[in-house]
Amino acid sequence: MTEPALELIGIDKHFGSNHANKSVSFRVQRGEVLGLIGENGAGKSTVMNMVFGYLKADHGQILVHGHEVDIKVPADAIAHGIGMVHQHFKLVDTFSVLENIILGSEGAFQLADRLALARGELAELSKAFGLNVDLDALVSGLSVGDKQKVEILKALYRKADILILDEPTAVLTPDETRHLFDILRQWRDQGRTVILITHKLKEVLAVTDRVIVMRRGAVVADLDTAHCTAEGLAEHMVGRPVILQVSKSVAVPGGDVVTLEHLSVNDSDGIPRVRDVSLSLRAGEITGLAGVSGNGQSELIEAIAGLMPISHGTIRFRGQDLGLGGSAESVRKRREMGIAHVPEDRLVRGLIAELSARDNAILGRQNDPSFNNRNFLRPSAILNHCRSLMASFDVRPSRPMQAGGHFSGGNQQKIVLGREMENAPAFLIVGQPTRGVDIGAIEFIHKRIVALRDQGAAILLVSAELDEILMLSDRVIVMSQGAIMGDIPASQADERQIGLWMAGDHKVAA
Amino acid sequence: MDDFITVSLALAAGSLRLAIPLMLGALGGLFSERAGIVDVGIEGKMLISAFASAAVAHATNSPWAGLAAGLGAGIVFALIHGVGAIAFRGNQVVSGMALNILAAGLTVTIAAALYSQGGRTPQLPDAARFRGTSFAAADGTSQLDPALRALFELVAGHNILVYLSLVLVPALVWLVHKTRFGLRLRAVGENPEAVDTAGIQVATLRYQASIISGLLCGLAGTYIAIAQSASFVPNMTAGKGYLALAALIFGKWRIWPTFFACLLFAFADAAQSRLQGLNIPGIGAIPVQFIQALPYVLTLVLLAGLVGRAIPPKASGVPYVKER
Amino acid sequence: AQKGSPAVLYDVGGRFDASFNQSAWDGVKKYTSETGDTVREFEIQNQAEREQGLRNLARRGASIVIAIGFNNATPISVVAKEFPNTKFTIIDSNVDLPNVQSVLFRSEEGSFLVGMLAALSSKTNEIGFVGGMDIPLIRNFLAGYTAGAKYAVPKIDVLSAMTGTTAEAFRDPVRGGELARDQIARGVDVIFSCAGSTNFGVFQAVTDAKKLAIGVDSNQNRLHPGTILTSMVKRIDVAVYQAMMSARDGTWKPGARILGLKEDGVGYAYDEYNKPLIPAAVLADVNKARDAIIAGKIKVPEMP
Amino acid sequence: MSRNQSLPWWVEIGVLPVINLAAAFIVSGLVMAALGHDPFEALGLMVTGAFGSADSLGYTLYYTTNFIFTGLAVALASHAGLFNIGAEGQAMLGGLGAALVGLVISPGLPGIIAIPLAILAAMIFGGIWGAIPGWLQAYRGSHVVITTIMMNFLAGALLTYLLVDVLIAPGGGTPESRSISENVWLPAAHQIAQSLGLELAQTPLNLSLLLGLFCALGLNIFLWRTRWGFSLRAVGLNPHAALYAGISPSRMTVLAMALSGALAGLVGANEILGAQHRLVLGFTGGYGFVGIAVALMGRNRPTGVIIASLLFGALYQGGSELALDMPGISRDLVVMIQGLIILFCGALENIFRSPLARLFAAARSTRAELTGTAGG
Ligand SMILES: Nc1ncnc2c1ncn2[C@@H]1O[C@H](COP(=O)(O)OP(=O)(O)OP(=O)(O)O)[C@@H](O)[C@H]1O
Ligand SMILES: Nc1ncnc2c1ncn2[C@@H]1O[C@H](COP(=O)(O)OP(=O)(O)OP(=O)(O)O)[C@@H](O)[C@H]1O
Ligand SMILES: [Mg+2]
Ligand SMILES: [Mg+2]
Repeated sequence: MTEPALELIGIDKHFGSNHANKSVSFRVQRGEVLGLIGENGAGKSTVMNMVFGYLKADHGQILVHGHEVDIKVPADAIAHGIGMVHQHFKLVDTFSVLENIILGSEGAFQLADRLALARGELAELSKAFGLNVDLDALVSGLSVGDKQKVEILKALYRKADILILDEPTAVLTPDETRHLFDILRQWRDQGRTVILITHKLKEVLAVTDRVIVMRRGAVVADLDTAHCTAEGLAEHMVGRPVILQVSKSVAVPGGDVVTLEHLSVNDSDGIPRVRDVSLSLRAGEITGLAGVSGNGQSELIEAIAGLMPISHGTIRFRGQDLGLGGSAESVRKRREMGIAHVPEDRLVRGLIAELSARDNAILGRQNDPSFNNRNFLRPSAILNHCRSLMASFDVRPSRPMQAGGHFSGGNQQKIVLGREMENAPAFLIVGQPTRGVDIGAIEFIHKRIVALRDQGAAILLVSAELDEILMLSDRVIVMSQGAIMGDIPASQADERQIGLWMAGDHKVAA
Repeated sequence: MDDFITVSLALAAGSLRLAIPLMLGALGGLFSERAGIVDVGIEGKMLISAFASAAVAHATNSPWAGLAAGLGAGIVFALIHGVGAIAFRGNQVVSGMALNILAAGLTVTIAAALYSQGGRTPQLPDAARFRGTSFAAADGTSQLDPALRALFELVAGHNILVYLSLVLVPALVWLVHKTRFGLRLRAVGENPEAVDTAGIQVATLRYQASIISGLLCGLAGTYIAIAQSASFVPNMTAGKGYLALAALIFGKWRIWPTFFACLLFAFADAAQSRLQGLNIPGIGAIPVQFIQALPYVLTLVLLAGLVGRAIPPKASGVPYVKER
Repeated sequence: AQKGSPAVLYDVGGRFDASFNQSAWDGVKKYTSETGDTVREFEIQNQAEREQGLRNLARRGASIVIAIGFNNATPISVVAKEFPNTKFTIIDSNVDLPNVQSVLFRSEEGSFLVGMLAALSSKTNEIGFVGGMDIPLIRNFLAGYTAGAKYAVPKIDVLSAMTGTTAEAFRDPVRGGELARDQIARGVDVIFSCAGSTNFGVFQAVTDAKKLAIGVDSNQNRLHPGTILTSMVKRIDVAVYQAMMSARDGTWKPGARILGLKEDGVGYAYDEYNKPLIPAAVLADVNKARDAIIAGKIKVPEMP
Repeated sequence: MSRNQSLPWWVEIGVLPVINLAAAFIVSGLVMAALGHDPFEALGLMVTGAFGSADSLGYTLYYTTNFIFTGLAVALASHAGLFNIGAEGQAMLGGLGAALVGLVISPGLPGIIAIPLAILAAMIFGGIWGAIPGWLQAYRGSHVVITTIMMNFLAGALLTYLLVDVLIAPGGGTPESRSISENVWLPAAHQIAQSLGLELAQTPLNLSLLLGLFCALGLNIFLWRTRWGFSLRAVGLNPHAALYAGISPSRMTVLAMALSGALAGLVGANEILGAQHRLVLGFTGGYGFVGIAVALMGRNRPTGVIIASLLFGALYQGGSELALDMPGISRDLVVMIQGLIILFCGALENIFRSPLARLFAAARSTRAELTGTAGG
């Protein structure tokens, strides 16, 4: 009983010249929830991926229940009772939820019997843990939150003894997060072991028993959660004091910049996603759009940005009707008018992973005369632009020729934000600005958004993090099922009321 | 009317005969691509198998030995492609093209060296081939009503490989959709990471798929050389591998639709030869070339009008690299 | 191959195509075995190689360069001008230059005779024709074949099909087989096949159905004894052999040589393989027509 | 993997390809030896056959020209994420366009107008033949791989029909047109040399080679120096991001296929205006298909395409000399060698990468250790 469930001794890992893990050693006991935190790129995912056999360590030993094990591939880890919920979904989009869950533990060669069996077991599991997902739904159609639940179910179904969760809460609603933590506590109480990687210090304090802090590949602290504070943890992570609260002056709203009148948007299958939304966004004000993901926020911002056609209503920018949208033309027109857009998913829309940072720095502005004279691009102007963008947004490493996909998530986000904000847009749409970004970077990004507001831009902020919305916005709008449920100045916002609106309970006019 | 029935039945039989190699090649490609390996090399795999089966059938005087050789050659080529794509993470399109060109050169070179017949293999005796029953030839049936004879021809006149292939289609559907292997196969072509983290070896799975692809293309080549024909002739696949690839895409990487796409291509081809010499009153004879172009025009029109966007398996063409 | 020896440039398909290139090769073999000389040979793969190959052969000092196939007409007219002292012979086309000899065959005349044979052997009064590509050369065969068939059996039906529209058409036995099966299903019982190695497919399908086929260019009778009714032979071998011999003994002359029935340049093959298939009476009829054509009493159309 | 196995650039572009090429030749040599031929003699003949004289060099470069056009065509399309298998058909149409100008329009025009007109026609005809599948892909979702294959067959049928029934030289028995008028003939290399007072062997090498090099340069500039190229690559890499950037993926798809077709169409200029001087069947000789290999081996980069084209041009020419000089070796052996080269240099290029990388890593770490101890 005294043997730790999992012990790492001197784990070392290089990616080329990048020393991602430097002799990492720590232990996790049975019946313990361990928090693993650290900045982006600190090496958290890497070390856990090695425990799971997804990556191979250069050096070091892994002990499971006191015995040294040789984990070469995930199958070995699974055999030792280790389960992992990965930071990035490892799901097959074209499969149903059920198929995704049984993949790899199908049992017999023929599927039919096994599927029926699994269906029963899963029904019980979801009931026990309150994880409700339609087992027959296609994964491609699920919201990110539901996908995350599928990943968790996958791990639960395998009855892992040691469960590793890599940022599972990044896309969950507060309620779902609370629920997940209940499950984790249940697990701990059953004598299992949980390792939780997260950037949210609140969560660390709420659910873990012990915290390991990593910085630049090495373990820098091993703490008892009971003796920790958020500020203290943050300082351990970054190596300097961090201000967790955004300091911003009171907004001085100007005139209406964007007005939506009875806006409705259908998706490509004709299903209504946004219903009859009327709204105006004012200069010098941050409007936060809250809601459980999948309730029309994405479609709303895509429609405003011109990427999705509207089925009804009008969008006006400074009084001018922007038309239907849904074409490259409409996107271009908006960009030329001074509408900027930080898309929710940086790797789907915001960046082209294969292009250099330099090229990504003019994505969407390729027609801008400052970057090309009629037809020929101006390489030196573009390079200078990228350099200054990297400097002012603290992009690391500041290497313009590095491929966009080779930057860490937080730095990718800074490139996109920089590109969109640096031109002093009159209106900025910004989706999930800090998803998966570490607290140091969050602090920076928040500051820049407020600064842009103070220059007089209208800003529409969409975030799945209610904390972020409340902290950053001057005004909060809540959407549920495509419609606006509530609209309230941030100073008067109360978390409980907003939670009700998000659940679609009442419609209260503000 | 009787004549119309006869012609239709003969047309159906012809379509079936022409569809078999296309279908086998396309299904071979399907297994490869569903596993995430782009397969431009169907043509090459078919061609090398055609040669191997004809050469071995000639040497042993046994069609079954020929079949074994054909399948073996298909597998060898598929594994060359597999090793390039899986172990060495090479460009899969290049690899496929390389197979096609290599097969074209290698077969003729070896055949010319062995038989000195300009790259052909010697004519196979009947005993060394897979033969169907020709009801047109059978003595007892020559009195038969032509329509009846055509019906016999359609239902029972084919060689064993045709029936084998037809049984294969539902069997493969079962394999892909109802078994563990199929589930994993479909998964690895969409998201190999999901397969890997589920504790399944991506490489092993992909090699297995490659082997199946080699087997099916090998069967296609064998059929062409020692069932449909009686010898290997240089470049005898004559672009069928590319057509099979087209059918696979047409069928959106699904078995039944692909099967029907092959039947459609084959039907258009069979009909084309029967329409030659057609006279349209008032216009006159249609130039042969226009009629020969008909299947292709038909495909284009169908593609543009009916079949929606084809979305390939997401991971196909991308080597699986864990550490990026 | 030493300097001063003859050279041959074969057309696409190569010397073992069991068809017209092979016929040329037969002539080469005969020449080498009789004289002991070596002959330089070249098989082309694409259009550009024609001119290049001819030039190369001429440059290497060939005593005579023989090009097989009508496609070489233009290349020969170019290269022959560059090498006015080299002798050139072209088979199947006419090039009017002082150092070029052109050998042309009246394919329609030979086709006429095999058309008669086909019609007289048919029990169904339906005969077929499979051509490689719809080009004048092939139409020439079809014209003679149809005329001969109608001459022998006026009410006969001739079905014709062409294999394809690219070079593949001449080496697609699978499609050839399918065309043959189709014609057989429609009642045809004799098929004349003029399609390079596509012929192999036609012959096999015809053999499987126990019907009759007619070969082309070379004597293809022995390929499927009992099936090949006859072959419409073009004596390319003779033309090649004679060109080489005449170059060797100094009697070679430029200008056009048109070889028809009269010159024994075309004809139908009759040997031990197909003897059992042709009754004496039929043979007599065909030979009578042959004499009539030679005498100019029957005019054979060149185009359909 | 690639990051772990970084090699010095000069190894990457200088050493590795040579090793791969050598591997292909070794395997070819083994096959040759097994068939009873002397591989060293064959290699020697091939090399001298391709580069040994002005004459053979002329032919090598003439084939190279065709591959440059088709290779660039395939490369351009693949930058837009499109796999153009239709270069063969587009080349046929290009030849048709050039020939029509040469037969119908140009007689009476001065060469300075007629030649550009004919080249333009080749590009337009090829471009249209490429744009059709492009349009079908962009607006009807028809997969460009299928449609370009179909368009190849259609081009063949069209050309055969025209050559047999319409354009055939009057009274001719061969499916080829009469000569195109001389004022559209592209000056051949030996003619240009002659006008400079030099003597060069007569080969079909003509001004098209310069046109090809010019196109390569143009494509380089287009792809990496213009906003059109930027947009085109963006679409090829990530159509969602392209749309987000205000670039229309559909339009870029059509544009890319049209330009790709136009490049392939220029084979028509080299062949019809420069070499054959008449429209003949089969003048495309499979160059369109080899272009796929050329583009892929050239990493879809114009410079790479030029180098790969030269390699394939040399193989074509050297192979044909080899076949002429070594009785018993046919062109098919050369085709096999081509296949092996594509296999080793393209698909299996990483075989020797890991061992080499290990070698260099070892060398580097010993050096680092040495300097490390020296410093410490
Ligand atoms: N697949 C990979 N290939 C190369 N380098 C990698 C790879 N994955 C991670 N790294 C490197 O290892 C370092 C550690 O990355 P890791 O993903 O473990 O960080 P993390 O602590 O999980 O960060 P985050 O909080 O952003 O998830 C990174 O800085 C990166 O440089
Ligand atoms: N293939 C690669 N080649 C070179 N560097 C890479 C490569 N992949 C990743 N990196 C480096 O790794 C780091 C990012 O790794 P990774 O994408 O795991 O980021 P992360 O810190 O985990 O971010 P996120 O929080 O978004 O997961 C960056 O420093 C980047 O420069
Ligand atoms: Mg991580
Ligand atoms: Mg990470």
